[in-house]
Amino acid sequence: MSITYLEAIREAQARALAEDPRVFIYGQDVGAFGGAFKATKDLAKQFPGRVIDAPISEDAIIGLAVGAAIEGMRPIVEIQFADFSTTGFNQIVNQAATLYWRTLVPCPITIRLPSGGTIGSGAFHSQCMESVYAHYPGLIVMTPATVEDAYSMLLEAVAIDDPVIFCEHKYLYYHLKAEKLPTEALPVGKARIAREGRDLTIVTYGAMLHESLAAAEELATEGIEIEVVDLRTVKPLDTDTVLASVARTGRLLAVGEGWPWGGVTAEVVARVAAEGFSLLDAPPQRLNAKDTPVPFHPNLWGAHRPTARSIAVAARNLLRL
Amino acid sequence: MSITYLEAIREAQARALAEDPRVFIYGQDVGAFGGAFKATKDLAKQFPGRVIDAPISEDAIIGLAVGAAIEGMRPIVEIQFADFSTTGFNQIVNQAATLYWRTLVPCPITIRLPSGGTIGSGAFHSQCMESVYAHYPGLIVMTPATVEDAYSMLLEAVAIDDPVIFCEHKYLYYHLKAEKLPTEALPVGKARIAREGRDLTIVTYGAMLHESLAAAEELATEGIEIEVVDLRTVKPLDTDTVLASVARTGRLLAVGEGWPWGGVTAEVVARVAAEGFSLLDAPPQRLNAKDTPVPFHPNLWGAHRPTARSIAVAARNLLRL
Amino acid sequence: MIQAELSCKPQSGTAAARELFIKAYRLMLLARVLDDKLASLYRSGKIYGGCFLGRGQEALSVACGLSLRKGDVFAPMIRDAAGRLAFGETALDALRTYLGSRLGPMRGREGNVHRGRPKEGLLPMISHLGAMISVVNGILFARRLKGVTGTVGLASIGDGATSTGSFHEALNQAAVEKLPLVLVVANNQYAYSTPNCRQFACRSLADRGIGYGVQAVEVDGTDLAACLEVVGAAVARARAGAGPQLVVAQLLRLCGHGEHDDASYIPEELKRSHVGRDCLEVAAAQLQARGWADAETLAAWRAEAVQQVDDAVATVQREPPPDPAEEDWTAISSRHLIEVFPEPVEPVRPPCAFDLP
Amino acid sequence: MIQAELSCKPQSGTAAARELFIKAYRLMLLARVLDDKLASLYRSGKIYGGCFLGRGQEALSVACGLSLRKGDVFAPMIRDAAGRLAFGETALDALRTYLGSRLGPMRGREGNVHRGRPKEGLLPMISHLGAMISVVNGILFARRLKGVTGTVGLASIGDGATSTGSFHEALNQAAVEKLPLVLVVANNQYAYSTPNCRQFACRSLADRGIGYGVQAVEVDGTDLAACLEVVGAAVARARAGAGPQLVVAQLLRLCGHGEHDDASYIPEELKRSHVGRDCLEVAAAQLQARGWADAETLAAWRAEAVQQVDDAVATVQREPPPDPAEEDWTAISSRHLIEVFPEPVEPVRPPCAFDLP
Ligand SMILES: Cc1ncc(C[n+]2csc(CCOP(=O)(O)OP(=O)(O)O)c2C)c(N)n1
Ligand SMILES: Cc1ncc(C[n+]2csc(CCOP(=O)(O)OP(=O)(O)O)c2C)c(N)n1
Ligand SMILES: [Mg+2]
Ligand SMILES: [Mg+2]
Repeated sequence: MSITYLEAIREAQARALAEDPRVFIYGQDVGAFGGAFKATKDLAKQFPGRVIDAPISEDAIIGLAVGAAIEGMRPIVEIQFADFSTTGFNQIVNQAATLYWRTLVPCPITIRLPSGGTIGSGAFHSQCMESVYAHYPGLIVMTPATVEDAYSMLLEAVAIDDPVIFCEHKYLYYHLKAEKLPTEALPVGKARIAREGRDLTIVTYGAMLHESLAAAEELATEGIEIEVVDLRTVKPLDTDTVLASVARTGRLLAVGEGWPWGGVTAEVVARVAAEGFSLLDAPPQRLNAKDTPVPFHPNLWGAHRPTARSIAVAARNLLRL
Repeated sequence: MSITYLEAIREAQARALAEDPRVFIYGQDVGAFGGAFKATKDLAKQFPGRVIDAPISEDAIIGLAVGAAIEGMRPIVEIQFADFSTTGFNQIVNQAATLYWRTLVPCPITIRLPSGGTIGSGAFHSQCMESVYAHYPGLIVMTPATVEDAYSMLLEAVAIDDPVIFCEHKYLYYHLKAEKLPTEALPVGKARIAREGRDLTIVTYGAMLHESLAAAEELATEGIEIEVVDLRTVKPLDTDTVLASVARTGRLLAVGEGWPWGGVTAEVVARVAAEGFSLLDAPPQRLNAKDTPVPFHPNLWGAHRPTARSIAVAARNLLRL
Repeated sequence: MIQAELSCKPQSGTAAARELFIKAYRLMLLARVLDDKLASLYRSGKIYGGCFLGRGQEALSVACGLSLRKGDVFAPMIRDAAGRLAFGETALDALRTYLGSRLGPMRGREGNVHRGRPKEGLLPMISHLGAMISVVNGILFARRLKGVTGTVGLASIGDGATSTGSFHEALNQAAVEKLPLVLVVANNQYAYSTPNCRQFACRSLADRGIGYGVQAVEVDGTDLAACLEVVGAAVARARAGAGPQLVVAQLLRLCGHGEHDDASYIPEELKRSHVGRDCLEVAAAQLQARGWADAETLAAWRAEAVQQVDDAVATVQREPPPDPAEEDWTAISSRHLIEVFPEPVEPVRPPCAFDLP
Repeated sequence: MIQAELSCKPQSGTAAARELFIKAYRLMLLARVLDDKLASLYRSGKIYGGCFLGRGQEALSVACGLSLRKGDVFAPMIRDAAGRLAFGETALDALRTYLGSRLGPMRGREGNVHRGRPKEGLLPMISHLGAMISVVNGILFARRLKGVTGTVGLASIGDGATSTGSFHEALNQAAVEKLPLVLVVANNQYAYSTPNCRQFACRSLADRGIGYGVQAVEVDGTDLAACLEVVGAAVARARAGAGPQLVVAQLLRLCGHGEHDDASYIPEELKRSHVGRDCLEVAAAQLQARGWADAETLAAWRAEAVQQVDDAVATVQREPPPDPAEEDWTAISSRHLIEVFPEPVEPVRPPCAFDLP
């Protein structure tokens, strides 16, 4: 048996629905149709009345989820593409994220955002919004990069009493496969050493984990040993694991698929510079997408986002500093 | 004669309207009423038909401005409080910010966001959104900290062919006064050395400039000379001026009123760490607001955001590193 | 659309109607006295931030609060002092929030009208207009999933808020889900300074109803009896399963948008028109006309209300403000996931032998 | 609401009506042929990303494009191949965008339906549903400020998009400003897989009109003559200064949401109903019935359309794709404000004497 990243997301939802009567799923086309990506395939049939089609109303979709959470439910919202969460933005950052702080009533909602670039998806079906949401107090932001994490972190997201922005990466949906679903997992908020190495630390997450691992493979043939840290959640961000790795390697390259101003890579570099300055043997570096919307054509898209190749170049350059 | 920061904003708009027939102002209560803060006082009378009340429809307000820009106008939009730009978020980041890149038709709109904390304003009338907007390609983000900049940068904002997010700080509206309006100004995108000093560089902007200057005054009495850099625009961010200052002082403290995850301070620290690593004599540090919504009560608010006092403490600590 | 006039009239003769009317009047009075007190506290600089009153809107607001039962959900907006009291909020909660008492429901974190107790069905508003309606939908939706029946949710909004996308999405959502939502629009003719004619172009906001498949009624918001009747009937219909209900009331706010605003943009003529009647005075006159209260009784009721508010103010003014040192500085409830950001801490200077006396 | 049937009938006898009908039919046919070609390119893997067709919606769409003049504004959505052609977009523009030619209007930056030429009045959509309507308002608003008169803007949307806050805010805005906006809703019964009954609860989306103070009409979207008449009349009313117009058409998309979707959620019964009629076939039958074209003519027209599309495909397939090295990597036009972010550049290895041959 083998299971894809997308199937893991479906299985996690099936299990959450089966184990907890407070869970329901709400989003466009999630019902009989099974969702634009089939992440809720057959769930409406298996759990009648608990997997519900929503109108094209992202603001009201999030609002409804918050209300249901106040009433003790644990809704999972599927936004059809992360990019469309902008029209539900206000309810996410000002309603859901502030509820607990204002009232001490927790807001256990999970907002699934199919994120990131895929071939030919263009400016409005490719966005990475984790950095925007992580800026706001009151939100947990998860960015699973493996089949196992897609499964276990989604279950954790539903179990957590706070709003979770679950940035599942569309590029990994079908590409990534595992033998079986995990039975245990790292705690939420802990980063993972995805590959050990002594020469340089790459800190990354999501689809960029796999580009980074490929870069590390390539560099290994040159005798360069890269350590790759998979952040898993970007908020909270596991500074300790990052610092421990930089302590071993002395060099940091933060890689993200998002835009270059601010965001996860800036936060990672700023933390290491502030808290691990003496661990660094060279200036910490960043690699992000270019500062334009995500282009449609694969020729442009391939140059817009970091790839194994550009990561390897950046790592080699950093090793020369 | 003396002129406040708020009056400077009004005067800049009056001048823009007078000099350029393509300029108009659109926003809630901006017409006969003159705006919630009176930033458009008397303008509807002086410029009949060009200062127009909008319905409570932030999405449509921005959309209309983009359309007008396509048609060759140069709209100024007043959002009543920066916090309410979340309901126009999609049109800002996906419509306005992408127009030029998609079509090569420029989008010269100015979006005025009355920003930042004031006493008793609470979670939804105090927000700093510059870091969120600066993350998006296609936007210029200005954060004027002085009366002179409020005036000259707003005129520049209207003149620029790209969408400008103009984060005017409400705390400075009445507090800050100047003798007269400026006749010349630094170019857009250039930071300013607001105070010279040899011991430590504080990089900041907006209302925090004044807290930082006060901290510098206090530290001066202890013989500590702080250099204070006012970023003026946070995107583009003038790395050169920041690096030049850090080259002189060897120490960096980035201060922002926004939330601590990501944002301007992370970007500043990450750039200096990456590009000016060897200039640093100590780990670069950051000081931001706490990671909660902005509290209502002055006791809490005063502890939530950085103040002259906490900035001075952070600077002293950094000087000991 | 059914005009208030067309809907079944209150049976003004019955004892129950009399009792309800008196109860409503006294709550309106209490709200007005509370508002007056807030205004005076604001003028004397005792209130941080803004101060938002419901003067002139008490009849509609109280009808909202009184039409609801324990277990129902109420999402008031900024002019609902009366409705809140009717729904069970105390004057203490209002004053503690306005004055920033640590003991209030918002504990100094939020102020003025941003207060509530979600677990008691009273939702604290966020400022973004229209945003609370879908939250009410969510509670009602969850109850249906849980099999809880017979409760309704009432959301209050202003004419200006009907222009928000949130209003539209939420009302449509309620209609699609056939939720027991009652959406009450207080059309006070202005959104801050913006008159209706710059806000919408339909004859009446009640005309929105048909486009959602939602029953809509209009009511004279200056007439307490009509408000009780029309809002009560809408709530009853929602409770009976007839789906969402829209109520649009015509009235005028008899104050500024906030107490910083003199509302000079409201023309005198409009103030003198039917819509500018003070619903509290109208109700008082009706009480007297019906022989349900005389001038003396009215004065006694007012004195009682003043006493109640004064007592509450005195209590709250002795209460401690929030203490930043004791504040739990987190926005999330999962303690193990709280991020600790570096904070500048003044180093405790190590004691030095030479400094000792 | 005026039913299409009630509005003045096309004067089907006149030469002008005949000419218009034939012109419309041939554009519909060209759009259908283009769509068929796109579908086959998609199936053979020649298209990156999605492929969105307008099959079954050509009658309504072409009526939109033909009702507009040069100088008007058109904001099409994903099923408007016919309307685009009618408004003047070339098949080349469509194919260049789908196939990612560097010479297309989007130069490879955007694909498929995200194309347009704003300076020629054809707005390129962003994906967020409902978001283009207020942009059209903005153009119309600016023209009024500039004193330009006599032009209109037409925005096309689907039934699902009516649930967005953007739709509501923009239509209300147009009504308040009395802009010459024509908003055409193609109610194809589904938003992706979601049927009307999960999207709204009113009788007809045309019932929305009254709530905005906007004149609304319904039309049979499978009937070309009706579409030409009703959309044309709405455009004429807007042009004449009657304010915004809402047109709601009933039809069915005769394909999947995108070409990846088999639309198996659409029941056979609905496909066989009136709404499931193929507007192209209906129009062809009418042409024949009226004696305006015989089978041979129809076949010739089709052959011409096929040739035209095939030629365009052949041209585009020889065109260069975008080159990242020549790409201007900036999202802003103010060159002096472009930020340069560090990029990993492969260092040119300095020539070394020992390496020389
Ligand atoms: C989305 C949004 N935009 C703007 C504001 C600023 N604002 C606060 S109250 C108000 C006017 C509200 O008018 P209305 O809904 O008629 O209520 P009223 O004050 O008249 O009771 C405005 C514009 C806001 N709170 N939310
Ligand atoms: C704001 C927003 N939410 C979700 C989507 C994803 N989406 C794209 S098309 C579509 C269905 C649109 O249905 P409708 O408006 O009826 O148009 P149709 O496809 O039927 O022509 C959805 C949900 C989107 N584009 N924008
Ligand atoms: Mg109002
Ligand atoms: Mg549809």
